[in-house]
Amino acid sequence: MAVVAETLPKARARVFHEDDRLLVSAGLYAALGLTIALPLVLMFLWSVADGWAPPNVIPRDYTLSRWLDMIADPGLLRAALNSTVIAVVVTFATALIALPTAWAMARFPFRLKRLVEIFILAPVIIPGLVVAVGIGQVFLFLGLSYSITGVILVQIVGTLPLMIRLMTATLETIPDDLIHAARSLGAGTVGVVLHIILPLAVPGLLAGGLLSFIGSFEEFDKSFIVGAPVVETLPIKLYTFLDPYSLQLPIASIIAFILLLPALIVFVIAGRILRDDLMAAGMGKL
Amino acid sequence: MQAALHDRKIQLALLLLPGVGYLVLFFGGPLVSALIGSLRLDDGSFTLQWYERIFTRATMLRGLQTSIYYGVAPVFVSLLVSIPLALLIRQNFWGRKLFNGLYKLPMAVPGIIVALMVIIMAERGGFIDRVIAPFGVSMPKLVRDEWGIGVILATVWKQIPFMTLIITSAFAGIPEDIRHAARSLGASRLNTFAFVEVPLAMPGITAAILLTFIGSMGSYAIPDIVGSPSPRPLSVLMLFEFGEGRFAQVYAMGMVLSLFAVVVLLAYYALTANIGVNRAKGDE
Amino acid sequence: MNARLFAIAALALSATTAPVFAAETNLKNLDFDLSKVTRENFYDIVVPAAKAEGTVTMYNFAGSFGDAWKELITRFEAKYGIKVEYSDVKGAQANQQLIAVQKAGEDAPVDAYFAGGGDYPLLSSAGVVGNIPLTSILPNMDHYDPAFAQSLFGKPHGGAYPLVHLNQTAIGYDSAFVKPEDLPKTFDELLAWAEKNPMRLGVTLPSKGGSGGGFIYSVALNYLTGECRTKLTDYTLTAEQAADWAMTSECLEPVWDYYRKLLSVAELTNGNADTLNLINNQQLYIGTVWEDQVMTFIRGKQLPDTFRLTLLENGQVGSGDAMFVPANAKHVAAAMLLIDMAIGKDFQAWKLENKASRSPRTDLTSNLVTPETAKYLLPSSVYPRLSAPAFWDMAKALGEALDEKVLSQ
Amino acid sequence: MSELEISNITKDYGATRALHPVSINVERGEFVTILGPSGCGKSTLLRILMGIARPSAGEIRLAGTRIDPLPPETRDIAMVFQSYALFPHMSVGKNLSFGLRMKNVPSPERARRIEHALEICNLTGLVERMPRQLSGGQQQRVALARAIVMQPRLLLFDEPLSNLDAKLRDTLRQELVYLHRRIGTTSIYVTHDQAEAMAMSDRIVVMDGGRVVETGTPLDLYRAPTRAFTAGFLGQTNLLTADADGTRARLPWGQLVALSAQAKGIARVSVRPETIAIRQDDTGAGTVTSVSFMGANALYTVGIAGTTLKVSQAGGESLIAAGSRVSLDFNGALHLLKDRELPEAA
Repeated sequence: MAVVAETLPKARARVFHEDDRLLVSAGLYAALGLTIALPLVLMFLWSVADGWAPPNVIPRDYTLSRWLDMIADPGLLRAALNSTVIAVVVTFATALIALPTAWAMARFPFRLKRLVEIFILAPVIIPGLVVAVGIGQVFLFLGLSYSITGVILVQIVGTLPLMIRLMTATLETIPDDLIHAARSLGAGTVGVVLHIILPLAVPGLLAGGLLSFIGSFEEFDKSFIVGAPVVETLPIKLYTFLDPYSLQLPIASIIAFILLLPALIVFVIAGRILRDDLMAAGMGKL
Repeated sequence: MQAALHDRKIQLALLLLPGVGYLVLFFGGPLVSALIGSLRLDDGSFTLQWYERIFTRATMLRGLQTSIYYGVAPVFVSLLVSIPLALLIRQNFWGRKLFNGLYKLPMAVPGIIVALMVIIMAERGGFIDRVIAPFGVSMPKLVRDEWGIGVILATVWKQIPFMTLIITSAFAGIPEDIRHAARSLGASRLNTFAFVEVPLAMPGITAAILLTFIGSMGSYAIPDIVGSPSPRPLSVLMLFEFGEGRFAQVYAMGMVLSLFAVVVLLAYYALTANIGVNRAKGDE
Repeated sequence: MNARLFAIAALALSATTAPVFAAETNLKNLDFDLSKVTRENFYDIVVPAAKAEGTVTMYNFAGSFGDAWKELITRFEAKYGIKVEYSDVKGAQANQQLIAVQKAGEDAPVDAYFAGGGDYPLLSSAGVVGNIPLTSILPNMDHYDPAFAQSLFGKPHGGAYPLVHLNQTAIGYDSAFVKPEDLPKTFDELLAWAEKNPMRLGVTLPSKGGSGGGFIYSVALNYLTGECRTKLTDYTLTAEQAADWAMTSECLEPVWDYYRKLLSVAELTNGNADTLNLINNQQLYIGTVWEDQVMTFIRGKQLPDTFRLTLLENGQVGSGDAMFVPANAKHVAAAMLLIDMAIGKDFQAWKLENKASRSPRTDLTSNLVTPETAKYLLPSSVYPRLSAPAFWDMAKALGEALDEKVLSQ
Repeated sequence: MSELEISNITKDYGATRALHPVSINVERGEFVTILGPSGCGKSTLLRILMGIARPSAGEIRLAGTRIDPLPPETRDIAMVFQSYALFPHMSVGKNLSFGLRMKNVPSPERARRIEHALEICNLTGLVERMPRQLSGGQQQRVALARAIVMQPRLLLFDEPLSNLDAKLRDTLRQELVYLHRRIGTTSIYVTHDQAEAMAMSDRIVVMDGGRVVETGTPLDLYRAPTRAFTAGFLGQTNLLTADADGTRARLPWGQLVALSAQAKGIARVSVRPETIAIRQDDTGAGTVTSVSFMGANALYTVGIAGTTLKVSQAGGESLIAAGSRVSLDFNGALHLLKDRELPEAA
């Protein structure tokens, strides 16, 4: 797997004076520290602070009791489990649904392609709330409301556009000749898909899969309206504490960490797998 | 049957079916039902009152303006940061690989948590204020302020990685030879950048602009928490209407917001269609 | 719909300790004879029925109340051995969910729903509320405040929508910065104080928090007189009628006027917690607050211990939240048993001490709390004397009109 | 019965006809090259042979079995692609074993065949390499090995040498010829490079504009083309008109030459530059307009009797300078072209 940095052509790395390189490093990492690490640290301090009023720059007293209370909630584990199962199913289903369509988008010239492209992009454009409320009514009619199935179905609406675009970008890069070669060597449609297209689509599938997983794991709006409170995912469980009109900083900070942790872990792993060029090809071309 | 499967048109239809069919069913359907819902009274009769409310109520009109403002302003600020950042991270500096992974973290942070961070950091009497208080300085108002600076900051924080990623790739996609050619023809490094690299990277950059614009125009958690209580963007007002159970109003507002985004998208297509650079793909 | 309301009203008038709902009950899944249940035989009939049901699902709409319900559930499960499935919900969404499920004729996903007092008109008009004269048959409701027993904020409910918790909007201040002699006692004095101390008063945006909604209604109560005040307190108005009136009536000019002056010197905040957070940051000295939320923040050390509460003359809005059994609930007996325990004196006393959650029980007053807690409660000199009943549909209407008439101009 | 019979294959794309009825027979073990400029239809024909494209009409038989309705994977045809089309995610060994696994060739047999293919393609030791770790020539050989390991009835080559530099191309061309002689698989080789075609093929099929122009051995086609296109495409030539009076014809500079076949009136003929002898002659009718020294020979353009001729002269101690007057002498048989008219400025 190409590590992100290596996707840039080697020749691009210009030679720098030693001082310059240090300066650039120092500047960039300082910026990173101030804009990302510091807020995270402060948020963590809030989650363990036992009171933090001015003029204290850091809290004077600390407590773990809030963390312990929160973690002791059996509902949390259940919700995490729900979220994981839903995210896994959503990820695989999204990939499965996206592949044929991405293939068509990548390989078939047709007249209404632009229109289909816009339609596939549309779920990104239309506010999730509108989709969710609309789909809520439809699901009620279909008897899918407040079920895990319903939540999975509605989440796929959100993950599908990105996956299709990423897979289209990936599949566009597979030369026709490879497929013809495989066929002339005796591979049928199944053989070609299994041995040529899928293996070559792996970078795209990994990138799309990770984004779908995170997207599903963190999705709130649509899952909430379609599933809550019968189906509780981690965000549904935790967002009640993040009610903007009554949120308490210490509790909210804990919640933020619980919500962020899996995503951050996945993202750090993803950093090794996500190909920038693919991401950009998937999202960066309209 | 066998012959039918070999017909390219039928193949195309079959291949498109899963993805497009899924979206038609679970996205198009609800959208149409939302559209119909936005044109109906409780008793089922036709009405335009929900749209009328959007375009006659001062709160809503200002909300629409605010939505557009919250969509546009962060994009400009993000660009100002992302382009230099994209240029910097293609240099060979110490710890570049690590940085490349780390700077993308904000992409995984939900908006509401970003808002929380802004409150903790930049609220008056918050962390920064406390740090600088001993020097007799105090923070300007960044939260709930008239110009939505807190909202812009938070949105930008979340947008920069995405934008940088796309812009980096857009620059990386330019063949080295083209740059060398420009330099050999006498262009300075700056001129090469301005007249060769930027135009070539433009399709990627504009796409990033468009997507971040659409994303931040529709976001509500950030403006809800750190934005001014008045005016509030349409997305926040929409959430309020949802709380009141006025679904028809929610639908109407959603339609107006979406329509605006779609118009911008189509305008984008119309404008870029003539440039031709990014038409290489898709229409062959 | 009106016919149904009249029916409830009529029933409410004729309500006695004897059950009267036998014929009209809208409960779908009764597994015992509700019409035979009285305060006296309640446990004999309901406990076995509840144990047979074996489980009960409870929703809580109030984010800050989770720990209180955990306490109740622990007690309930220990006493009856009935499992409680508990969920935190967002009121607006859960209400819509219940309404949708009711429309579809399906079983309700919840048996005992702790919902906002202001949600009653919405829920009852959709037929979601199960017609059970809880206040007449629950043994623990024998000391129930008659003001809420049959109707809520002017809307009759026949005992089906009993408040189990009372709360109060108030003026909160940091006594380290506001001297007792400077403390405003009226709305006029509050404005004067704010003009003397610009941007030190925090007012919650009405549509973003009940402390702001309560405040705007209180301002209206203070400045409106005569016919205007009659309209303002006409609880028979529907939400739409209230909205129309608020948007068009000249009566409210004094209110807009007050707000125009106030907001030029005060900070408009994004929520109840936003106001409190700014007070904790020592940016605001006075703010519109909820009494019970203040207690939660005090306990969490998110407010200075110099923080105190008061009420302004002519009254500020007091409200409450109810626990009811939806018409399509599956475990009616267990739900009734849970509500009975929730209103029990033990739990209500615990709630008052720990959450500053006032009780609709007449035998429970703030005299019973520890002095350590008492200093953060509203002093008895103003409460309950200055508590005025809430009219949330009107408060909401005023909030929206404020946005239109003042904020957006 | 030929090994491969292509009968009246046509291909239409909408209203455009990419292939007019094409018929070609290839004998068992033969190495046939399809030669033509880009757009002549040779690639379309190849795609149809492979099964990627379907003919609009006509049929194809391989060893007597009709194959045109069959999908590519069942045709017993292997192909070497211009782009090599090596699977980038598979090692050399995996690339080679792919087709065998697809056809369920048992493992020991598979190993033996791969071993053999590697050996004859000079690839031993590269089994574990990934395609991107190979040089262009090595990739080319892997592509070839991958095809021959299948032991197909028919091997197709789609300009397989065009991505290589000139020197490597020569080497590989020889290797290919040698290899074909060793394995003897019936092969069809598509190219636009006439030198390649002549050097390798048993037979050449010349195509132009979606039609087969002419078929023959390299020698016949070169020496006695019957079409101006063939004559012009295979090497250099002078396309001339001559006045024929039965068995003889008069060339533009007045020389009378014997005809290979009877003709009367205006005859169209092809005269190869090397069949004309050039001699410095101050009284000659021609004038040298330019001289290119090519090493083994020198190429002159000569203006004579209103036409311009190309004349090639082998070796020689000295060159004739431009501007010199020369006389020309054709010695050989004139072959008549069957074209009705000659292309302008051939």
